[in-house]
Amino acid sequence: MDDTGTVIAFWLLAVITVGSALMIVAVRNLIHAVVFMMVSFVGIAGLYLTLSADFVAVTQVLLYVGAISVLMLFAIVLTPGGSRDNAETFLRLPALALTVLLGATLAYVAIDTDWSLADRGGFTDTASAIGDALLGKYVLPFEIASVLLLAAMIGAIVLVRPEASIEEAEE
Amino acid sequence: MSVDLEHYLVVGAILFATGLYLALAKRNFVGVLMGIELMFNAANLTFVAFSRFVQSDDPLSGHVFVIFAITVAAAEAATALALAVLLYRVRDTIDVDRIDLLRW
Amino acid sequence: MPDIREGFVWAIMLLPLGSFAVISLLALLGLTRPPRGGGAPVWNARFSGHLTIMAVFAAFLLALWSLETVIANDNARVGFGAHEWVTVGLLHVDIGITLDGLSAIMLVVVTGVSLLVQFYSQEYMRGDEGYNRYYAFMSLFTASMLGLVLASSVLQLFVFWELVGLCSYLLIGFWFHRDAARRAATKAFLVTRFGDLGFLIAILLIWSQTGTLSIAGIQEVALTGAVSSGVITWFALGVFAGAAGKSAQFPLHVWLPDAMEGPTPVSALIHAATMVAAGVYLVARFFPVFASSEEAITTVAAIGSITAIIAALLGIVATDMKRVMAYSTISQLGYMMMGLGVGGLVSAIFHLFTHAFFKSLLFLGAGSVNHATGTFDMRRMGGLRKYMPVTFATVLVASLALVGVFPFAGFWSKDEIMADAWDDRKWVFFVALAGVFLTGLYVGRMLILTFGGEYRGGEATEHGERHGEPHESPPVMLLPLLLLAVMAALAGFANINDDFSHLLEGSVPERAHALLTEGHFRLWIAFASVAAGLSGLAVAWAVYGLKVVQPESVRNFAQPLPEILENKYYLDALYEDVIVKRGLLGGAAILLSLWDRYVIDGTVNGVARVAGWTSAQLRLAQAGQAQLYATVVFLGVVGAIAGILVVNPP
Amino acid sequence: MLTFVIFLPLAGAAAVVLLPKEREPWSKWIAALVAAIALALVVFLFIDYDRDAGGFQFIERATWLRSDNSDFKLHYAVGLDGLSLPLLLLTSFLGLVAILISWRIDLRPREYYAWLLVLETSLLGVFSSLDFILFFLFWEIELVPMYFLISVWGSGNRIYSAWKYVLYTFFGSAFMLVGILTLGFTAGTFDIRELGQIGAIHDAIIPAWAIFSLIIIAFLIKLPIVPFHTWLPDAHTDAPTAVSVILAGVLLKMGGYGILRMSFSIMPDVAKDASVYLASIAALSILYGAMMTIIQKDLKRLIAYSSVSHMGYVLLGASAIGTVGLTGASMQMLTHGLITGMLFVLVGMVYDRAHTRNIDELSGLAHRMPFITTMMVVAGLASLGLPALAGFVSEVTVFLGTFERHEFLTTMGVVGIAFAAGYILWTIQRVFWGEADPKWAELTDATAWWERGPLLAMTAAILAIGIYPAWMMDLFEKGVGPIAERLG
Amino acid sequence: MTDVIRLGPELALLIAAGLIVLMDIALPVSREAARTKRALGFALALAGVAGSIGWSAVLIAADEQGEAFSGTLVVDDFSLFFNFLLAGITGMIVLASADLLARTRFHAEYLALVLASATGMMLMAGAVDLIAIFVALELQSICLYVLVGFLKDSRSAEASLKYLLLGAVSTALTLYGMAYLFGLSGATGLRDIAEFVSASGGDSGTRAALVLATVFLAAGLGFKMAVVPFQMWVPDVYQGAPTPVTAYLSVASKAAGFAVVMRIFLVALGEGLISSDWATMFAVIAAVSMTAGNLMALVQTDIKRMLGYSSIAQAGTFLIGLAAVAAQDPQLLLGASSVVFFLGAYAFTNLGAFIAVIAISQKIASDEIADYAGVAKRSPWLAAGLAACLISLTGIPPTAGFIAKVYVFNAAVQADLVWLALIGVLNGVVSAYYYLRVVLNMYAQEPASEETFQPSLSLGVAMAIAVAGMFLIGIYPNPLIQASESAAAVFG
Repeated sequence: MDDTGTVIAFWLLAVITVGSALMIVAVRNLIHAVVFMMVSFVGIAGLYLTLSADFVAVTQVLLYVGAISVLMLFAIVLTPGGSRDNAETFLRLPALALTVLLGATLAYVAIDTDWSLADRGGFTDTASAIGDALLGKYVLPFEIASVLLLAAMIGAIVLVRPEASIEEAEE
Repeated sequence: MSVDLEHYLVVGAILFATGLYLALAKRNFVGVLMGIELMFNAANLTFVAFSRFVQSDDPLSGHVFVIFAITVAAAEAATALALAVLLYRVRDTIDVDRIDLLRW
Repeated sequence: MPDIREGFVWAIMLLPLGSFAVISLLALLGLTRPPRGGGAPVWNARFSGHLTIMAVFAAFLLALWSLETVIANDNARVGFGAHEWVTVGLLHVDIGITLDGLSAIMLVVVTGVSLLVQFYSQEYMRGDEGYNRYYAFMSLFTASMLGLVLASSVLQLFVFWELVGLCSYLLIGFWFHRDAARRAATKAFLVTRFGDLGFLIAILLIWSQTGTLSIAGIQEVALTGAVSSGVITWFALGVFAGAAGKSAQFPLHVWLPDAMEGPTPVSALIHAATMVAAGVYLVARFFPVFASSEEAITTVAAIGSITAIIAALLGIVATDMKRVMAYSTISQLGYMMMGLGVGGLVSAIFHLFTHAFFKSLLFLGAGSVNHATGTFDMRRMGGLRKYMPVTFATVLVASLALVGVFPFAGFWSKDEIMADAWDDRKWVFFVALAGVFLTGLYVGRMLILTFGGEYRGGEATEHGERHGEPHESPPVMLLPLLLLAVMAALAGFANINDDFSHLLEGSVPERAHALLTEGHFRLWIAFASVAAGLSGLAVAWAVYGLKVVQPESVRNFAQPLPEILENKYYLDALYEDVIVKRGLLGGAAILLSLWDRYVIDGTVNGVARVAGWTSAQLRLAQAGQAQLYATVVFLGVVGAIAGILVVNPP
Repeated sequence: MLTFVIFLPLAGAAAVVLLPKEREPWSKWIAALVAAIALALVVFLFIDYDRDAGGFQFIERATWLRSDNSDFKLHYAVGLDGLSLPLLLLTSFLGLVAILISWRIDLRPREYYAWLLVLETSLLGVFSSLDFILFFLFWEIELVPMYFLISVWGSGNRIYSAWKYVLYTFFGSAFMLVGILTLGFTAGTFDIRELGQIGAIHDAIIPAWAIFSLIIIAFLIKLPIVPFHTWLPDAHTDAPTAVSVILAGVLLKMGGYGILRMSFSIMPDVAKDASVYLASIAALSILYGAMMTIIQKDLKRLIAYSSVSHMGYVLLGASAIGTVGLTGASMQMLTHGLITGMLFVLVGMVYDRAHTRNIDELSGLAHRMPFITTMMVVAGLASLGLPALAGFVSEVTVFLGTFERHEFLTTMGVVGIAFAAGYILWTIQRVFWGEADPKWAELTDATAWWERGPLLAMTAAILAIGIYPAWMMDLFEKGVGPIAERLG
Repeated sequence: MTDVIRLGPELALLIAAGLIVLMDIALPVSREAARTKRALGFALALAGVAGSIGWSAVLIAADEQGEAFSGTLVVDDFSLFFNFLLAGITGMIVLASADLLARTRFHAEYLALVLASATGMMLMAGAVDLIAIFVALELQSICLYVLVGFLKDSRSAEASLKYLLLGAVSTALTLYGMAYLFGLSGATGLRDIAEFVSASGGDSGTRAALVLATVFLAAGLGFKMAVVPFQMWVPDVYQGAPTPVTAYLSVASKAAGFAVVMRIFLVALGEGLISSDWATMFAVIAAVSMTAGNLMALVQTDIKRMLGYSSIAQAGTFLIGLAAVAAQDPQLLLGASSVVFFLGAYAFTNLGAFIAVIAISQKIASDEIADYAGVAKRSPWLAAGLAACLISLTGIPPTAGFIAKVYVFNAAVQADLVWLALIGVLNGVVSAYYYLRVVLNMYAQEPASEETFQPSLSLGVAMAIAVAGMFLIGIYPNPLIQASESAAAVFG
């Protein structure tokens, strides 16, 4: 992809994404961290666009930015006694070492590998193609995913609703 | 100057590593969850990048995968946050490092 | 008379065995004890005695028949076939009968002495609660001894060899409630078994080298030189170890004096006349083998000599009448070994023959004395000549025979040994002569202390009755004494015209005759030995009878010899205290048990403990922190990638 | 028929367990009846065995497990030959004895008898198996009843001892399993008769000696051979009497049987090379065991250590690599089973009455219990190898067979019997003889039929073998003959 | 239509789950209705299981095998085996949960979640496309997260947290690994990936990436299999979760994990250089898992925690079979079938053990091993059943555990892994200690109270089925052997 616009967009988005991801680590306030996370997710959505994955980008924004982040905020609000300082545990140094090691490994592997690249342009109209796939080839995962969402919903309810006393339950 | 597959992969790698750090080192359960979501996103980015660049009979299956991954992540987040609420109720904390009643 | 049939020869052994079987079966069925409701037991104990005596008597008659058969066959071996007992691969163990001069003489001696002793025991053991047991064991012993004599295969011989040891053990420990008796029994068995190890190894050696276990076959092999002389020597030494154990030869003689804890008739039969002579018989049986090896035969002579002297010396200091006789027995067995050691098969067996009579007579006499006084301690006897004249007379005859005074039996046989020694190895002759002197000394001392002087007391008998004045024993006991006295006086004439010699020579393979020493009667030797014996008696008379010098001053003069003798050369102390108690029980076994407990078991338990410890440490890794777990997961991931890429780089 | 015999005790066990609680007293009768029938059937097999034909007879075979993907096949295959038949007889005999002498057990009797019967099935199975895996199966099953019997009905430090027993055995069988699998993979079969035909193993995935070692470790532990012996004294000491009887009488023989049947007949080449090492540890075991025996204070422990010593003769005989030695070794298993079984029965009776097994506390028991003493003397003498009793026959056969190959080591073994005389006689001297101790004035002799019967039967067997061993020896020779032939 | 027919077993469970939820909503809330609802839900769940099993049988009878849903799902002997196994386990778990259900108001939700996760597991065994595998994996995971925390007390919630956290991390790992696999091969179908792997997999250009993907997948799925070092959650979660759920985790979830690992590794990564890499990796993991699991179990005092550690060790033992796969064809199948067989045998044994633990612990109100003292006197049949299961776990005949041990070590030996087999059998010795210690406690110790007790009917039935099955496999293993071999033949 030599298109200058894309190149600039990539670098910009990459910096935003990675930068805000790092900010999640750095900030001392949990709410701020969530905000940075949202920024990072948006950046990723942007990167998807540079990869001509428009449908995925939309989904990303809807679900991550729209749903998950909000859920997290809710969770933070609902647990007022939890630590708000976004602090690290005693595992900070080992985690750091491990992270650096693993990140380096991943990056090395990514760069070192001879990927069998296809000389192919960007996709056009991914939405309908994906829609076809979801209801065609991947209808089974699609159905499973719907069961999964249902199950998660039931599960969340079960977890959050308090267990009534026996008498109450048998009313 | 061009942007290649490797660029995206490296961004993904960095995101994955950052997420991992969050997951391993953050005290608050929500912080940990953020790390995990970041790791998912790193994987998703990698998928989409591969879809775009590598030889494939069905390059869009990468996108499909990501759709499912995002769905799954949402479901998982919902469950996890419900659990956070539950935990807060029974333990008065959601600091992961303090939840160590079961051990040894 | 017709030749004896094989079945009858077997019967010699099986009759007493049957007696044993009947008595023990009755005992196991509980018929020998009073029934539960009370009253007399079904089987009166006296019947056991009668049964045994009848069996042994029948065996005695058959033994005489066997002897007659051998003589009628020109003293040659009577051939009977062998019977298969066990066959495994190349191992053929046959059982059969050896009937020749040697075994026939032994048969007669064993059954004869046994008969008299059983007869005597009826009175001696009267009222003992182990009466049935006594006769059962005596029957078993007689049977085993006869089986030993008759065996045609060395393994068969070994079987009976061990069985007589067993009977000896059981009878020494007959009064098992006595501490001394139970100790003595165990000691006797263990010491003889120690010798038997050599015997067993010899058997293993000879079988592995020749593949035969038959006695005749082994003799044959030795004479033809089919195996190396080393094997022959080792075999002979192994056999001699067994013989030395049973025949109480130095250094394995320590058990016999203690064995006197058994009832006196037992001592008379087993520890004087028969079992202890089995060693001599064994060496005689393998005489061609011994004679083929200079080393072996020299060992026999040397051990015999040492034994004869040291035991005689011990006899001088012993205060227990039976012990004196026990030492005397050891000493005389030493003589027999000496005889064999100088090639005098005939003289040795002849001495065995005469010794059987006079020594069992001496023991039975001692039993009679004990019956009267309740003690064997000579310091508490004295003057018994007056109270028990018959006993005194018979014991006197036996003593003279023992010392070798002409014309009693011992004179003839001992003289032959000395003659053989003079012809073969002169140093043995001088040892023997010294021995005769010592024999005279202790015999004289014993006679004087027991029968001379005044009565000094006495105490309860072996089995508890208490006597007042000493009195002569009843006829049932005296009859055997008298019969034995006749034999002790006259048995020496059996070989006056070499009948005995021819009988025995017939039992040695033709080819081995050259190995026999034919000692000729020499008048000066006869005089010398009689003189030595008489001078021994005289010295004893002088010291203990006339008290020319006080025994105490002799004792003080000879120090430290008496002390050494009283402590039996410290051999018992060496064996029991040093080797067994300190070395084995206190040392090696303790060390081993410490090793067992702390090193071996410690390792086992240690492994368990280490596992437990590791477990306790490892579980600490499971610290409960979820993020720690995740960290470990990623460590694993990185480790796995690194591992694969290091082991198998792209 | 054979299958029926093997599983009959198991069925009996089921019957006993399913008895209702109020019928508990029946359990011992059922158990005894079942054991007696099993014994009768084995006697029938013993008589029915065609000695002239030799080889394996009464074979029953069925495919048990079949893998289509590989040549992994397991068979249920049982059969008897001259080696296993006498051991089967011993097992069923001691099985009955064990039940009779536990006539007075009152702690959970149903379970107790059931476990005894299960144990019997597993032992019968071990000796009859013609498939190596089946053999291993029965070998392992035996652990369970033993574990329960020792830990529940034992005395003293029973739990520790049960552990030790189980873990030791399990440790050994762990190695054996790998050995068996490797062997089976190499040979392509687990059938013992077919394994007996394979030649030298050359190109296995691990060297032949390694396979041999893996397999024989289990047997050496079971035998047991120094230094793998420490489970034995503990297990013996703390097990109930009947279990000690079975343990000493039969269980140890599994080791010896395994050595002969598996290690030697399947890998003769390795066995030949290893014979000198085996003989060395055998001699070591004999002397070590004997030395340890002498200083024991506990009667059961004493006999246990004497077993260590006596089982050394089995290995010694086996290492002779010849018909005579192997026959002697197998004979020794049988005679040791009878003799030591009897010794344990007697010690159990003494313990039941005196409530102590400490030699220092006991003395003069002969006054109170003449019958037990007599039997003790008989058994003791048999144990120390007195001729005309069973022990002598086997030991002397072992010696005769081994001497040629291992002169020095056999001599060491012979020295062991002198030790045996020492510890046996010394024990009898201390425990049974001596002054009547007023402390023991109330003891009673063995009078009940279930006490006297087994003892007399064992005595009769010991005498019968001792006086005319050929009736057993010929059979054993038939059994080990082919093995010796393979050993060349 | 074929697609739906082939999905029948899973659908049966899903329909049952749906009906249960609907029924719960539809029926009124009242005391009587609660009891009815509980009974009805119980019956529906069992009916669903029965339907699933029946449908699987029909599929076999009708020879209705092959791919479905455009090659994302396959019905073959392997997936059918797991259908039976997982449905059977689910049924047993439902039976075993009866007592738990009586104590909660969320019984319908509980059953629905169990059935949904069972569906996920079945799909894991049948899915042949990474996308389907991923979604199925997540379906069962999310259901299990909730089930683990179902008691909603402090311990249960903590267990759920740990399970979720580690599970989510593992999912991320899996996803990343799948992404790389996709990047390398350009496909998500296992067969297509296999084509790439056998054609060019492992050449120096792509090897690092392939190794990375393999390790990530192994790690992500290792979480499900519970092998070292991905096992850390196991003891905590086993201890904290409701016991029926623990049983479910230890049997079904593990079986599904192994099923999916076998699918991916044997089909997609089964050829080329990489297969020897992961075989070695699994061999090492197996050795470490067995050793660590057994060693740590030694000093445990809580029986559920002890069983947790023991299940780590067991998982290590299964892995031996996978490690043995690397060799040539026939051995490959033996290794695979040994895993399958072991899973089947282990299911009965472990279920039996857990059901007994449920029944006993509930009555004595403790999970402490020390409190099991004398249980044999108080409840002879339960004690006998538990003892039998523990003996089977130890690997002593005539139980399933013995045959499994022989079978799996045989596979190891045939694959030249004698060292691994040795480690395995020696670990068996270690495991004997902690398994039999429980038996010892029950039989050789005196009980604290003489009061006797009986299991409830459903527990008793479940227990009887498990123990009977365990002995049946131990005595006549052939049917299960045949089944697991034909299942493994799928990979031939």
